[in-house]
Amino acid sequence: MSLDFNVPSFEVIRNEKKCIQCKVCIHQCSNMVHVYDEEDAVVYSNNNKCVNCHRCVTLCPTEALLIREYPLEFRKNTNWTRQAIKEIYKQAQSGGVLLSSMGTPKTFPIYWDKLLLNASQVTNPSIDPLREPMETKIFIGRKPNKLDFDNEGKLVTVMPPQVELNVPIMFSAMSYGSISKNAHEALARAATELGTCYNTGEGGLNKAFYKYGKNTIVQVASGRFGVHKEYLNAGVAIEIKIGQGAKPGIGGHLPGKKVGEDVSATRMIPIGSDAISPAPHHDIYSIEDLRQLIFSLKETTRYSKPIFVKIAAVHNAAAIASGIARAGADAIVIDGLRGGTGAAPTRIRDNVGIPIELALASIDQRLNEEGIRNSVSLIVAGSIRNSSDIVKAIALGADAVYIGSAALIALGCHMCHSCSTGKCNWGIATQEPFLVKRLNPEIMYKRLVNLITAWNHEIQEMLGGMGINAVDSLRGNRLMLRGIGLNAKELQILGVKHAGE
Amino acid sequence: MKKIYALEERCLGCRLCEVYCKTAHSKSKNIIKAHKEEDIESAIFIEEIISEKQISYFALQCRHCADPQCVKACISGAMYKDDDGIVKNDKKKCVSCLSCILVCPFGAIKLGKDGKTVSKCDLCVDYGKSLCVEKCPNNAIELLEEHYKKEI
Amino acid sequence: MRYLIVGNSAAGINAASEIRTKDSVSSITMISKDTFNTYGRPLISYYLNNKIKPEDIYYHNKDFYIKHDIKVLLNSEVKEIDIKRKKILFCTKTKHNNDILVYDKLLIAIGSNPILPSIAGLDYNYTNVFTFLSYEDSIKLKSSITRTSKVVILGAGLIGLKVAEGLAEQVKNVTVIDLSDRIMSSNLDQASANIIQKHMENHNIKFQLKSSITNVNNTHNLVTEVILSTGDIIACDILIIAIGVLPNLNLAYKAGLKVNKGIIVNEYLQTSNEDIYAAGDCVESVDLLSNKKSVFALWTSAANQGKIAGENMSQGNHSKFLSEFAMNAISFFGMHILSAGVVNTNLQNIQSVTMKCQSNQLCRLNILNNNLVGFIMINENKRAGIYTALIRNKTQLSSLAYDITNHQNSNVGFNVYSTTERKRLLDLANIKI
Amino acid sequence: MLNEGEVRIPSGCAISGIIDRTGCRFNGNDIIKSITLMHERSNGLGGGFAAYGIYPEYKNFYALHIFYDDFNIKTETDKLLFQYFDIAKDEAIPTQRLSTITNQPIIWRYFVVPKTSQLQDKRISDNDFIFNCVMKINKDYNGAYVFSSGKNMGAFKGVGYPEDIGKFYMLETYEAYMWTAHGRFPTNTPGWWGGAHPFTLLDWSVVHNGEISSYDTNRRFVEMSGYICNLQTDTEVITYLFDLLIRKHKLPINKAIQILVAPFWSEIEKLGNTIKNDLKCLRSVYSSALINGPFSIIVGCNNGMIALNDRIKLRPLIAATKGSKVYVSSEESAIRIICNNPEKIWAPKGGEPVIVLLEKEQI
Repeated sequence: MSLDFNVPSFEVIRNEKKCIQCKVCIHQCSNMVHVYDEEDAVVYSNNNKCVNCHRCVTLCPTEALLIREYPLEFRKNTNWTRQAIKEIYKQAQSGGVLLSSMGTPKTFPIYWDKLLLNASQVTNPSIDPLREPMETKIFIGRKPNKLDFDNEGKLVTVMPPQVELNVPIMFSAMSYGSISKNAHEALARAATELGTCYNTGEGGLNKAFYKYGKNTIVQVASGRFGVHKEYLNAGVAIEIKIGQGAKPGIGGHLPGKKVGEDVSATRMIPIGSDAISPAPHHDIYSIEDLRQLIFSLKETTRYSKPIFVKIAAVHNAAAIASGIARAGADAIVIDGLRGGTGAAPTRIRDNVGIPIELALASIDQRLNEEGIRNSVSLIVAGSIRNSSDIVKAIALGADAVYIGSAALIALGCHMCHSCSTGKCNWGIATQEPFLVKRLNPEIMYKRLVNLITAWNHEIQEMLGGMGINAVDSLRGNRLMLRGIGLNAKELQILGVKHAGE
Repeated sequence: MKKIYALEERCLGCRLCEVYCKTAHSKSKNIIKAHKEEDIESAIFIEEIISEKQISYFALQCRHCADPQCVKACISGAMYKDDDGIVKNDKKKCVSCLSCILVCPFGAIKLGKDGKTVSKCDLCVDYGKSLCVEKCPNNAIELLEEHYKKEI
Repeated sequence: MRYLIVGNSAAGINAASEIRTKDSVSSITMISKDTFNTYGRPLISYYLNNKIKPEDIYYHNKDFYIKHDIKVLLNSEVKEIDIKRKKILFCTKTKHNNDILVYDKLLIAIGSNPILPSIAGLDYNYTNVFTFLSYEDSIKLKSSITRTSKVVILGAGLIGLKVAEGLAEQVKNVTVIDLSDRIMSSNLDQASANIIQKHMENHNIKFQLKSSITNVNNTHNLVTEVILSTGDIIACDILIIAIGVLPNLNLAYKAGLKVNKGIIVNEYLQTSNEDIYAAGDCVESVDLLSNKKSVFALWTSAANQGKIAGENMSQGNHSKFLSEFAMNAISFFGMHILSAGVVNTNLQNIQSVTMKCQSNQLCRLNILNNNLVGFIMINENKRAGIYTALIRNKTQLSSLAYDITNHQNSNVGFNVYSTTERKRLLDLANIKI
Repeated sequence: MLNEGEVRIPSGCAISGIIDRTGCRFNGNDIIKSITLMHERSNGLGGGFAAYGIYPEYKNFYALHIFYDDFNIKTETDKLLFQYFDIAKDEAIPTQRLSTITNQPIIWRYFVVPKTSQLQDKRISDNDFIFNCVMKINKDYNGAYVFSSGKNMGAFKGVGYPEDIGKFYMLETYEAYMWTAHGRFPTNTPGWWGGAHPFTLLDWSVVHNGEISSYDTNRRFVEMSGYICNLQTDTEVITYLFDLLIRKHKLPINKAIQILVAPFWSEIEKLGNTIKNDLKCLRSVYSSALINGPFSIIVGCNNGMIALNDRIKLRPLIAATKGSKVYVSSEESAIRIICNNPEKIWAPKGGEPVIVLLEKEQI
């Protein structure tokens, strides 16, 4: 092996005055960064192995550890940045496609941060959610254009299946395999307690989790891993995954080393084999093919479950969404450019797709113009970071949001972007039993419940401020939004006025 | 009576319990001083279970037995079960004969670093709270009613 | 109900405590010829060399007796038990006349007496001849020694050596004489005995092994020299006899209770009379390892028996005393020795595994047919309790998760058991046996 | 400054309504008296009335009331009207000159029915035809504004205090079985005649006090069904909601009310299974029709009157009955001044409608 040109990304700084040599950092680091030197009786650190996941820093009982960016300076050059240079070193060494995890770190505009919310003053009272009801219940599913009652006032319209959610927030698809069983359990239990749903992702559903069926959305993706009749009927809805915001146009790849006994049984693939999801569904080459899949899934479940179709936000998203609605989907999921992933080619993640805000606004507008917005639910995903992002998404026209990264962060993810290594020190993106153990579902599901409960409180506060007491009245209520620092075209696409207008 | 239970399926083997046990039983009650300036034996300790597939761990400390062997073995009356059922060692009376160590079926009593008394879990009654329980990052050590029947 | 407990050492006090936890109303009386409230008997040597203060020798403080309403008659020797009328006859030192006490349940826990061999020229009334079994003995001895005392101890067992340790730094010289070829022959094997002997010799103690005192020379009713079987003559102004103890059987025998090596009791520690129980060093019990009847002079065992007898006396026969085996924790000049079970490696079929053997450290396990049957540890205490439990439970070593004889497995502890066994044992800790 | 239709203008208001459920008609004096009492609730920038049963002689004709900015646009609009409709009569709506009323537009009324040929061509109902025409004129004919288009009813409104508007239109000369009135307190408008209340469509009329916070959600919802919210006012969108739910979707009034001011989920959960299921369906299908924010409204139509508060009653609404008459108003005093000793007077709860239907249909 020749010389590796790459210098470490991070530097571990140990305060020797504080270090009590308890070796907790050594025991906790799956990357073997910390080593105890018996002879000198000191703990030292291998910077080049550190991914800056903060596990050691968080567990160090004396706050003796600090990690910072490796302070080596590169000559300033706006074009040839440190990142650009390091990537070339890496590829020149490996000859491979660059892989990344989690959402893109690039500086694309975040429209959530360029939208401001309204509040009532004088002419309209704000509503105090602590004193008055403040409703966040929603229903995901196809809605008939109208309801018909007979002369006796009996409802004659047959309602299509709906998923009832107490909060307009669901946990997005993350497969068992890409994340650990404990992470799944935490998501499933939290969804159950919150009265919302989590999503199996395309890794099938472990037998142990069938009991959470009422709060489960099962996914059917291009690899068809773990898909069988019982699975399709196990949840409350089925999601057909066409694409993912972090890697539109790309399939998935779960490395064989993550396919242990249990993952193998769940996915219905041999132990140790790579699970490769093709880029397209090979039975969907057109919108009418999608319609066939939607209806074959409806047949399988006797029309008792809504079918979601998930696509990445791409240039032509509005027209595609319209097609999906007309193909019979009950809900459309749009995953934006900044969405997360366990692993994606870096160039794809950082360059393909469009921001979710713009996609959402244009899709909602398009469906409205076509008069079919009410017939399908819109769920958005990809970079929802907090409750105000959610409020803005709903005001732009979403029925609900999916959160992925935010949920993982609640479970301990420190966004080190190293999911693909399988050595997640927080027990999330790993199948190593000693690491998985670190994510105690008993503790972690409560953290998820806390997070969503807190967000829901905040949503209620914001709704109350706007003088609204049901989230129903926020959906598509773009008057509640104003843009800040946006150009005319952006305002037009978003369908909002500029602040001050 | 509430006892400390170590839940093997949750234990990460990080040994923070040992660190905090020493702190709680130090004179200074300061984590850094306790380790750098005082020499204390931890009353809780991590044991490893090594199998072909993996290493797992569990924490162990005095079980505060209903019928404590150590109390009966104690020649000086230093070891006693208090009214709350906690087995305690009166360091003033202890002559470190090690009779208790000889009979404890869990190996949960250790000779103190000073060699003059033995060290064992006292549920941190003097400290006010069981610090190992409080600080365990994975809730692998819990203070539970003694008839707790969860799988270890 | 009237409970009467004869004897106030480990067995007696534990019985009294146990009865009180089960029965809060009945009267409990402890009667003892001792001058002191219950004290840690093994501590008498610690008293000798000032390692503990006199007030710390007591097992419980005075409040204990008040709090638990336990009446104690000290300096009172029980002369006779009338099992028909359920009463005892006793004599108090100060009063010199006999008193009577009636009982409903009686416990005999009067321990053992020192063995006093007959030696030519030796009268046990000589004031410089001592035994070492009680606090009184220790006080007497302590007040008799001077910087120039030349001490001879007959018997290199636990008691003899503890006295030797207690005196070594306070007197001119100490010589220990024993017939055996090694010290503490019933507790140690040769290797370990050598380590301890060397260690004690470094602390100014001389040993004369494989020898005995054939006769003593005396002047003015004081021993002045002892003459050994080897012909050696050793100057002596303090002679301590510590060759062992014998159960105190007289009282029981006279009352018509069945006795053998010790008082015979059933598994509930009940004697041949249903209202009389016996516990402690005066009782004959079964050796777990040899299955033979024997008498154990062990603090732990006595305490345990006292507790069980107390429970059975107050609750009816519930609790069984299981068989016992020898074990000991002792230290000399800071060197700790832990031993249990079979220590004699010369026995047939015993596989002796030496885990560690250095000049001041030893760990040796004795294994018989897939069972651990004994161990000796010097200056090492890791896992001692685990080993003891393995002996007690007769655990099949092959059922363990680790090979305890493998030197590599230095991390072995409670993890030696399988997960299910650990769970069982942990649950067991919550249950009174 | 921008007018209604160019910007959304929040406003506060007074409302009042009287109905005689036997269909007995009475003149406009009482309603003027009632709304006058609540002078302080308006600021002179808008007032108006709706009257039902006023054109018995033309009761089979749609009465179009139109504001024109000038005669040019009137001429242009007339062309459309004469092309599409058979017109029984057209005339200026009689008014009297008042110093307090200025800048009045040309105010004209037409009694029309769609030409049969037009209906056959378009294959739609009379109502839909009228609806389309009103939408077209209001959207495409700049300077013309249809402010009333129902049968045997009419809206009378303008910029000024309601009592002046009442005098201006000489409402004492009209006889109606139902009157509603509105005094307006907009926060920033120069005042535009078309922007005054009531807002009407076909025989729907709505007077409203409030500022609904669900406006954009409601607007997008009705716009999906072809309504065009020219005015961007709450009244407009509320009118369309009523029209959509009751006329187009043919929902019973009580179901429509359960959509517009839906019961809270916590209340729904307590109900029996059938009703619970119905309400769940209504709320989920029509979630965008939920009206949120503070309001009290009086909706008129040829069948009668609906008075309604928002779900948590953030605006005042009082109702009273005496004999065959039912009164609703923002203030109790505004009822008592025209109705001595009402038999019953009460404040309807939030979301609890007061529905008064005529005993026999008037058309």
